[in-house]
Amino acid sequence: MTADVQWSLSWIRDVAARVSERKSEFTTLDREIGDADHGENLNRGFTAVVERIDGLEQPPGTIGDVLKLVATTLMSTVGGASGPLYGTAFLRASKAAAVPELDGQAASALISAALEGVSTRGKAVVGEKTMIDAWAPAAAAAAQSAENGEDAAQVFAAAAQAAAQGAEETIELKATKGRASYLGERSVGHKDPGATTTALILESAARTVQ
Amino acid sequence: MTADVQWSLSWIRDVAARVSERKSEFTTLDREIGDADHGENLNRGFTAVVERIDGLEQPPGTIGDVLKLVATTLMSTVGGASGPLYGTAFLRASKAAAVPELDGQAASALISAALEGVSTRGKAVVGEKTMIDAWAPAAAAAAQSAENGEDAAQVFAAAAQAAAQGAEETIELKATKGRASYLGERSVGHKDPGATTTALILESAARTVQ
Amino acid sequence: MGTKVSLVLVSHSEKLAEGARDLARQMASEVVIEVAGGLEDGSIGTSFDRISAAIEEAAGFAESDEEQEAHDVVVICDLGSAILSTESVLEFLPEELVGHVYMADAPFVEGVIAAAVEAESGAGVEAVRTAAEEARAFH
Amino acid sequence: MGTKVSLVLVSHSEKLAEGARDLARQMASEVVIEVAGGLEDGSIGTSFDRISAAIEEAAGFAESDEEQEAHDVVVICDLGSAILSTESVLEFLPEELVGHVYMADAPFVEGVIAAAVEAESGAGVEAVRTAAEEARAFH
Ligand SMILES: Nc1ncnc2c1ncn2[C@@H]1O[C@H](COP(=O)(O)OP(=O)(O)O)[C@@H](O)[C@H]1O
Ligand SMILES: Nc1ncnc2c1ncn2[C@@H]1O[C@H](COP(=O)(O)OP(=O)(O)O)[C@@H](O)[C@H]1O
Ligand SMILES: [Mg+2]
Ligand SMILES: [Mg+2]
Ligand SMILES: [Mg+2]
Ligand SMILES: [Mg+2]
Repeated sequence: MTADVQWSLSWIRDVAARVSERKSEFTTLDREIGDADHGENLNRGFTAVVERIDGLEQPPGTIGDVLKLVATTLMSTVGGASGPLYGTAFLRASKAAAVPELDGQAASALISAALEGVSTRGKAVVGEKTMIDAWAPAAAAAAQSAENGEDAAQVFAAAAQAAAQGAEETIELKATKGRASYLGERSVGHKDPGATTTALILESAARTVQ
Repeated sequence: MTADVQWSLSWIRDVAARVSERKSEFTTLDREIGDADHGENLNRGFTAVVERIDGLEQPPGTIGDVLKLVATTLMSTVGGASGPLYGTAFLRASKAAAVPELDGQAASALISAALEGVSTRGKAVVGEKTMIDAWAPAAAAAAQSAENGEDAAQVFAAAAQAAAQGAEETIELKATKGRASYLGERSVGHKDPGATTTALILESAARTVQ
Repeated sequence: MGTKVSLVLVSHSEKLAEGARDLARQMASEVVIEVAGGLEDGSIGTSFDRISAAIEEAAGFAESDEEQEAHDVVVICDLGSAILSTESVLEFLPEELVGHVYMADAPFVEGVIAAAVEAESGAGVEAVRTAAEEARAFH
Repeated sequence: MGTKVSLVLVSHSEKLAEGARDLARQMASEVVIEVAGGLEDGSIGTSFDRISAAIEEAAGFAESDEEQEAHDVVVICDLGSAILSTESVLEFLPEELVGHVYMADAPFVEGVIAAAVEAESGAGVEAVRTAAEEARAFH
């Protein structure tokens, strides 16, 4: 599949399906260092997104249109920090992807825009044990891949791989932003839920674009 | 009337009657610089006190017994800062007045003990626009009167007069303790409700002992 | 404007928001205080739609008859994620409210009471926000 | 003791106390959190009897079968008059609870959450109180 509008719908449907499958895993992570709702939050959000996609009268014209629908739906349905964070990420991404199809450069731009959205909203930097620790390496790997002339599929694959590794590496970090910062040192040794779901989102992008 | 157990019951009944009459005046003062409940708070408290006095099976043996009943009843029924403050005042006073009758020295000791109770509980000092600004001059005037060899009636009269003047002088003060401190400079120009009711309590003592 | 600054309390819990409003109203009976507490189904979380609605209501925008200018609004949030949600709402603010909505970085209950008392006095929006941000427990 | 420190939330408003407990419980599901909110008739204020009962309950004293030692309790209050009321209650504390009840001077909501998270980890009473007192809004 090329990274076109149809793909963007498949991507988001795939995210929704995986979130639903794995929601208790995410909630369990959030129980350790948060308030035990990240799985339910995202599942509520992506369930609403799929409902809205199903209800579309016309097929969206650009990838940006799809991502904007995702953004506004997550913002108003997630109910936790990840709502405005992913909402802003998809909103910025939608502006960067106001096109019917992505090449490698555009795929990289989409991911950078998402990172920029999360950073603007959450004001976290790398190393604070948040989803930034997945988005930032993902954006860097995507930029590298695009610079090497790779296509959208390769760019998303590189990003997904870097996000997964970034999420894994949050285990060793001490949280200084978000709810987990209440735990201070005791947050070390646990994987960040938001970084974990960021890896899922990019993994779905890579898988569906193959 | 001598300042005996019978007097102490009359005193407290008189306070209850006056508070009931003037409660809207106190609530109005508290509306200006607080939360508009001081009249209701004290009225609820003294109404309960009178009920408990009415329900006594045996006449109390000492003035301290009466004041202890007042103390514990105010503490559990007033519902605002003045509950623990007057509660502690009457509790300390009850210990200082574990006798069937007061002479001038004992009347002064009762008032000093009440002041000490309010200070301990509220940690306010003179000049912070609280009931301390009535209790402190009252205790000083009472001590002076007792030292001059005056009797309990004269001691309470001196205390009442000083408390009334102290309450009046709270108008010019800026609140730095209690709720009124939320208003900062804007608390100036209003009379403190607690200082006003302190003056009432001592006025009742003086009036009933004549 | 002459109108008092309004407050919006954004909380993860409806009870918490309403309880804070009840306390603040005791000391500031005339200030408009709107709450956005919890999710639509009553569970814990923050709702974009409730926050938007509360802000528009507090700004007097819901009942606005065209001409009227929006009131200034100070928003006080209970936790970081309430702040993030409110910030997203502010990105989508109706044109007429832009420049009228300020967020205070304050301890929730203490900030709400201090802001309400300040607003009740007729103070401007910056003073109200500052009062919230400087709020400490009063003893 | 091995048992977690318990919390008591003293508020002028029942809703406020319950809302703060709901938030804290999300992050600390095992900590015992008792509330003393409002007056008996539901109006705004603090009740000596409710505060006493909540403290005894939190200390595990209500159901105590003689032998058992009291749990440590940290009390967090919403306003100055709640602190004064709680201090009066402490003067009349049952013998068995003396030395087990600590007051924290903390912003209410933020202090409650920080204390609950600390208590959930099994920390001692001084650490729980310190967590409350050092609590700031987390963003
Ligand atoms: N300021 C922030 N910047 C970036 N990410 C954040 C921030 N605060 C929280 N997060 C992310 O949000 C995740 C928690 O999301 P969620 O559980 O849905 O929200 P909440 O914490 O409100 O319950 C965290 O694991 C973290 O990755
Ligand atoms: N820390 C304090 N020390 C002494 N007096 C105080 C203190 N705080 C409040 N007061 C007194 O209590 C009065 C208010 O009582 P009340 O209205 O019954 O309580 P609340 O402020 O809780 O509503 C004030 O007018 C003041 O005189
Ligand atoms: Mg969560
Ligand atoms: Mg949450
Ligand atoms: Mg009052
Ligand atoms: Mg009150």
